[in-house]
Amino acid sequence: MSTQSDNQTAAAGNRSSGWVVFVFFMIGLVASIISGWVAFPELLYSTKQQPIDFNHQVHLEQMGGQCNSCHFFREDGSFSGSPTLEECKSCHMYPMTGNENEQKFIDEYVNQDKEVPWLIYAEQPPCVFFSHAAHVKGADMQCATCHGDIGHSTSLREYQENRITGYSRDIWGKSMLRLGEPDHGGRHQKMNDCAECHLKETGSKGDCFQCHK
Amino acid sequence: MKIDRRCFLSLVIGGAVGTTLTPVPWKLTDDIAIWTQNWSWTPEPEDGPSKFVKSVCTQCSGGCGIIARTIGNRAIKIEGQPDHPVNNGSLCPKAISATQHLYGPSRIQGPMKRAGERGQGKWEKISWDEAISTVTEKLAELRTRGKPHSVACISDTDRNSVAYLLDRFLRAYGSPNFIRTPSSADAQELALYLSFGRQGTIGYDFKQSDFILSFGCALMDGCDAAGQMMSAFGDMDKKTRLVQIEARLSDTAAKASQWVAAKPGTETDLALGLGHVMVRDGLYDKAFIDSHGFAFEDREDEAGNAYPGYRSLVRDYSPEKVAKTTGLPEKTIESLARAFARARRPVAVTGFSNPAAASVNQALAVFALNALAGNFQKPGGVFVIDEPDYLSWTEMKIDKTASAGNQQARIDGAGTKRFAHTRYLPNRLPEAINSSQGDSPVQALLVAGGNPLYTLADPQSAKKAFEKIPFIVSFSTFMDETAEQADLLLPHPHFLECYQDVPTPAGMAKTVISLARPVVKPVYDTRHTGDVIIETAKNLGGFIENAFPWKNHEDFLKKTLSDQWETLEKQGYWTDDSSRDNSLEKLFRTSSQRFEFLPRAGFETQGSENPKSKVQTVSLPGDVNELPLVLVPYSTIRISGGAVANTPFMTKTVDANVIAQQDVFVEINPETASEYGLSQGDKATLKTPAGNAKVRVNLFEGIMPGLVAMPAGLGRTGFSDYIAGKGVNVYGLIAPAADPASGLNAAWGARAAIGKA
Amino acid sequence: MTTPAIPEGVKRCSTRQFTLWLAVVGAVLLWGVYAMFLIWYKGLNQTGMNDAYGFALWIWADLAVIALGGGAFFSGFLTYIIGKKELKSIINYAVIIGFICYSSALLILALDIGQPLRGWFIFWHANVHSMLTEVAFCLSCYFAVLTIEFIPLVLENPKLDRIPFLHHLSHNMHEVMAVFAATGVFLSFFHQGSLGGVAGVLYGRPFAFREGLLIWPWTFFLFTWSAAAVGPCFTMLVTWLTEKITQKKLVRPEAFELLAKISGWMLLTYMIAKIADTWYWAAVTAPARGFSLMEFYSNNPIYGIWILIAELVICGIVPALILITPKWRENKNLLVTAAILAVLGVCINRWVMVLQVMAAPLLPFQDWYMYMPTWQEVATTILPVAYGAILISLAYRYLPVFPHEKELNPGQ
Amino acid sequence: MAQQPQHTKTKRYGMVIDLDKCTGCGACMVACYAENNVPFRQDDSDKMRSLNWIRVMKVDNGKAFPDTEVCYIPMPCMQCDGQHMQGHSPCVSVCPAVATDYDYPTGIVSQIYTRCFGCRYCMAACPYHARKFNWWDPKWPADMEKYLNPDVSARMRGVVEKCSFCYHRYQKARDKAYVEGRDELHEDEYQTACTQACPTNAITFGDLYNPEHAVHSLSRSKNAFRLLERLNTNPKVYYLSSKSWVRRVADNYLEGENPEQVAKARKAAATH
Repeated sequence: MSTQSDNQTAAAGNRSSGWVVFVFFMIGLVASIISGWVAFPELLYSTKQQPIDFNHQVHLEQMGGQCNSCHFFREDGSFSGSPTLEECKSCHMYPMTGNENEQKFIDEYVNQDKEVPWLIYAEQPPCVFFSHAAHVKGADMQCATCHGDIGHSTSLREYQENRITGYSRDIWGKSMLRLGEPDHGGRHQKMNDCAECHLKETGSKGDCFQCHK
Repeated sequence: MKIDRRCFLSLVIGGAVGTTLTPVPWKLTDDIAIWTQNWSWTPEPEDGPSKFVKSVCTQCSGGCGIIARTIGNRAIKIEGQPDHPVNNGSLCPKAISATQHLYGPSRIQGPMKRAGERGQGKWEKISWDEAISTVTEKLAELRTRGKPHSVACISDTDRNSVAYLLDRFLRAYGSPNFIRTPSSADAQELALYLSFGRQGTIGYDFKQSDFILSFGCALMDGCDAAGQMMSAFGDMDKKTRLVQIEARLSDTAAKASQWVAAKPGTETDLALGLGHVMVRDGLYDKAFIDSHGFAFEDREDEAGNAYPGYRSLVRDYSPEKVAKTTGLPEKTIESLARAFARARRPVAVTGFSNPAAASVNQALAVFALNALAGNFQKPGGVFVIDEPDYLSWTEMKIDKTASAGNQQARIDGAGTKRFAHTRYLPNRLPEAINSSQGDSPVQALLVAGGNPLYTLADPQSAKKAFEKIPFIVSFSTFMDETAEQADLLLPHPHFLECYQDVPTPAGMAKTVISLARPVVKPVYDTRHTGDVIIETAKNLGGFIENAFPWKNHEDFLKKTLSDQWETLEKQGYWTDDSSRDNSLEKLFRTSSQRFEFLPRAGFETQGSENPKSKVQTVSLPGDVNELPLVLVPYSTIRISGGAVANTPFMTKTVDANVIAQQDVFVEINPETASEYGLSQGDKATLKTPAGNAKVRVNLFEGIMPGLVAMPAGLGRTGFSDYIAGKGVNVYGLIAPAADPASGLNAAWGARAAIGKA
Repeated sequence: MTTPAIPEGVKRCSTRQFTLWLAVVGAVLLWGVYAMFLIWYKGLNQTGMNDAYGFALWIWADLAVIALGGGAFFSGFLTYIIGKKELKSIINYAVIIGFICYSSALLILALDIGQPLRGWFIFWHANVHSMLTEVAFCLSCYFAVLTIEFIPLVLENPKLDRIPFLHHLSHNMHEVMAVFAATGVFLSFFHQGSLGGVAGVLYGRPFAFREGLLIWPWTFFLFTWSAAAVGPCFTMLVTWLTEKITQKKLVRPEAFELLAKISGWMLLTYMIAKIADTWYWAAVTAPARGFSLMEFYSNNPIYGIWILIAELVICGIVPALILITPKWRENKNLLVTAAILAVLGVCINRWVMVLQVMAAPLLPFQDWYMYMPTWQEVATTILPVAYGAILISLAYRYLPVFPHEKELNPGQ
Repeated sequence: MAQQPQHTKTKRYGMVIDLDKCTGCGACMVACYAENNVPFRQDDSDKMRSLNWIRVMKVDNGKAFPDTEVCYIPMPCMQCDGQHMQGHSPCVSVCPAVATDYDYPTGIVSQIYTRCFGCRYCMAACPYHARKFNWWDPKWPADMEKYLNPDVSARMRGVVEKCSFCYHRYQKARDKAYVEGRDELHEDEYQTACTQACPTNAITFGDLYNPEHAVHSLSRSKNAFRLLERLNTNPKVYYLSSKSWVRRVADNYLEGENPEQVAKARKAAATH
């Protein structure tokens, strides 16, 4: 077999050949490290635009500076999340400002009686029970602590979705390896992040059922 | 420099080492695990604000109040309505799982006409306009041909707005053939009419009674009764006695303070035997009988004919004799009679959710016990609830064709001289059609509920009869056994999608009217049967159109319920406590103005020459030597025996010794089973005069030797793959046997033989 | 004809014959692989398991195969730690058999979980109180050790051995093998034990539950002990079988003799402990929970008291007595019979500790739960046997597994 | 950040089921399916592969006709406190991946379907067969996905599931309490779906530690017992029955032992 002689040549110790081997090893190493750290995260996430570029700042000013004017607790203790079309319509039945986003909202959603398919940055998977009441009412936390200062943003950032899991990149977290710091000024919301904060604040990570359903 | 295989190898190794230093393998491992946690084919129910809507379940005639939890336009869950007077929050599994039928594969999703042969299951979607005009044309044609009376209508009730609209429609159109599907209430209501002279239902004040004597009623095993009875049972203290007379240890019997295992079909004898002891020992309410009883003692009519009274009748039913008939110890009969008589508020019940048909005589014999106890219109006793009259009607005029049609005899023979007091004889309809020469007497059949091809006593001959009917319209919500054989499907919405009034359910001791209302928007392209009738009437024009001055069913309800509509909308039910007249003075509307122990009306129709022998029991056809066993049906609340099948959830609760795969198990006493060489789980063939069935054997000590019991509600072909094809329909194995007094089916079982398959 | 791939000085069958053999065994293997993919694709509904039988044939196969693979650690212990030089003759083979057993066990474990893609949770989200966690960790670690023990042998393949780097690697690994053997013994002690603990800790299952020492139920120690006793029997059995098939002497009689003797004494002491344990369980543990011994062995079609007698006497005491009696164990037929019985005994023990545990009813109104494996389960359980046969064939053909083969078969 | 709100007072939620009142109607099972998104199959008659968080067992006294008696025993997850009342329930301690734990604030044994990888060790450990495996991917035909309850996540194939005492109802009740600024839940605010559905009120649910809750005294009544008490699993589901034969089939007894004496001896041993 031909390999036999190759091996013997190699065994004889051809210096430059050894270097070539090492160089190739390094090429492989560096290339994979770069693609793994730089290209992979780009490939892993798809980028989506919000259906309407919503201006939180303007609404916050109009609604008296309170998040809970639109994101409120219902009587049964549940949290309303994003406003429904019905709730938006209570002001935006007809154009109020001449803003093009507002016009788009009225044309495409109000007039067609269609809910706006907002992409929720902090959307938790179906197995999670997250209690806004416990955090906001019970522990007196501010919205911005987790969500960042989205209330004063004038434009919605793009939404990044993990192609494998369907998770929003915002909840991405510490488990395994995080790929970058949160860029929204709030916190990551994967389980380990929750547990870390709970451990710090309450002395216990909490029992499973506290957050799972 | 030589680039060889080793260089390539190092590149790969370098790449592999490098990759482990990147997030790639770790993040992928994690993300793939997360992917398994969020599989796109595992549904993620949408969240939103919860609403709770009060309504009423109409899947059986029980009329239980419900609260439906909705999120957006989705009905999530059904729970009991705690303040509802019928069920006080108690619900059976069927009501709880109603959302399964609402969204399930059994639904008919829009109007359709038959595309292939009947029963082939091929359908063509059509528009509602086309559907309604097809009906209109057919009906108009029959009318022009002078045959309006060849139109028949079958419904599961004659007491709600749809039934009234249908009945009104038939009268305006010219047909007397409105037929109600059979139930255990038939004989009961007829007996009520004969002995009280009133049309209506009987109520029992279970909550206040301290001694409930049930003659085979599936109080807690069956539909109709369960909501009321379980709520009462939940409140009962340990002092209240519930006595169940039944040959099989049913769930009601299991919960009873005493289980009296009398032979099936001997309930009448037992009731008369108990009467014997009470009369003999003077343990009866003399005051009541003196002032309100008729035919207790022997009597003579104007012509001087002598008639025996109840006292002479029961003389023949001594404990000794009844012990032989019923298979009970004499002691039991004596002590039971005394316990019943001595209770403060005893009540005897029959014809209320019984799994087996009962005769009118059985109902009369049990009424007599209540009369002896003097418990009419008293707390803990028996109440009479008149037919509902809450729908206020406008008079209507009809044309000559209609009036001629209305005067024709009913096809099922009810109301004829032979069965003068019987209102409907659904079980005689198939025979009437099958025995007719030439064209079927029914040329068009409208089926608005009741699923007759499943619920009639002899489904095989009913199916044969239906084959002869040229035009069958089904209004069924579901693809039930009858819809499968129809020509035209005009699906009615599910009860969670529409308004429907529900009159006082049988068994309720006071008037309670409930309103089912739309909990969600209709899921499919359905239309309320009331709307279809009104629109058809309008299409037919003339007097018929004029008889229906309403826009649609909802408009009709609002107008006719004018006073109560608001209460019903707000509260979900309307009850009438104040106006109830509990006095006995006006209770009896018989010709004697008294409670008739042995009703004159009954004898007249039977035309019996020798009234003494008139307590006929219904004997079963078949040779005892060839068919030594008796097959009896039993109810279980986990399987629905009625028109609407059980839900998949209910089937899921059924034990593996009741249904296993496609097989139904029959219960047999181990002693009987060993006689036939059968052991637990064996496959066997069950033979009755009506047919054969493949079954499996479940040994149960709680059933009388010599009997074979099979659950009702199986052997369906309709609905969906989740429901059809399991077991056999027990009523298909029990040939109808006419009650001579009424013409109603009173076959309480069937002679049977069983052998290893 | 000797190709360079075949070790020097030994004779092997023709390539054609060898390929034919591989094809036959390969077909069985493919059948198993097909079943394996069916299970991964369609899920565990392909098995005969149900909610009463969460553990069934596979777990039994796991437990049995690991007990039988115990020959590797125990022979390693005797050879490297105690210094029984006689066993050098058989130690390579013991390692290979162990490697096959453990890799099979891991494969079956990967099949036996409902969500294989989450299998790594057992390591990442480990619950340290769970016996299964202990099993998973020790099993994987010991498998790594076995791989390390196996590698030098692979490198001794004449073709590979020509590469100086590999030659030195193999040599150096041999030098430190004692360290790995010691690690292996330590790990084996724990995972054999924790496999015993899997059933023994189930205090909701009186048939399995055993009291014990600290956190370890008696089954923990009994499993380790029985694996140490029967593992070598299995090694001997497979060696004997290989000798029969190849029609050669492969291992020095002293190795057999010593292994049989040690095995015999281990088995005897194990049986004494096992009988004591059974007695205590039947007389104290179970009655305290309302169960009499015979309740566990009646009212069902299979599990009669015969199974206890078979395990303890016929497949326990009898082989132990044969093996400890020099005259008897010198008789090859008796020795092999004893080894077969001992192997059967440990298989029965593992079966009982898995399947009978699941079968026995707990509430008086329940019946015994019966179970029948599907062909998919059977095929995937046979798969490791086929895989083992192939690996042994390859190892025997291309590696110097038996250092004394040349010497024992002169003139070939 | 403020301190954790004072909801953390330890509770021990438990159930008392009056077998004299249970008619075996199955409403509890069906309500549980509907509440907890339990899937169903065309043929669900293989009861050992049928998902049920509460099963109603039918037992009889073994006597011949007509002395036969029947009793129904609904069996949810018993939410065992474990041998030493410290949450060492049979299943929790064996789970290799912490997919099930003992929720100390409520005493409820959790099951996290997304953590579970389906080894089924917990099923082998549970003497009550309360744990069920998802042998198949769930399937809701036609439009049935519409009735699914968003408060409970749907499970995927290959994981174990079991009764959670409707923990999501506890969560929701707590949320309401938070919003209303309350610390404690009322007894009727948190009730399981089966308790609510039981048409004869045979099931009572509440905090066994709270003397104001009905379960507190019911669980201490003369007729109260638990299933397989002798295994020391310490279940939080109690049963009431006036019939001695029912009590006898609820646990294992050697010949000559009687349930009352054994119970007494157990209690005596526990106080020592």
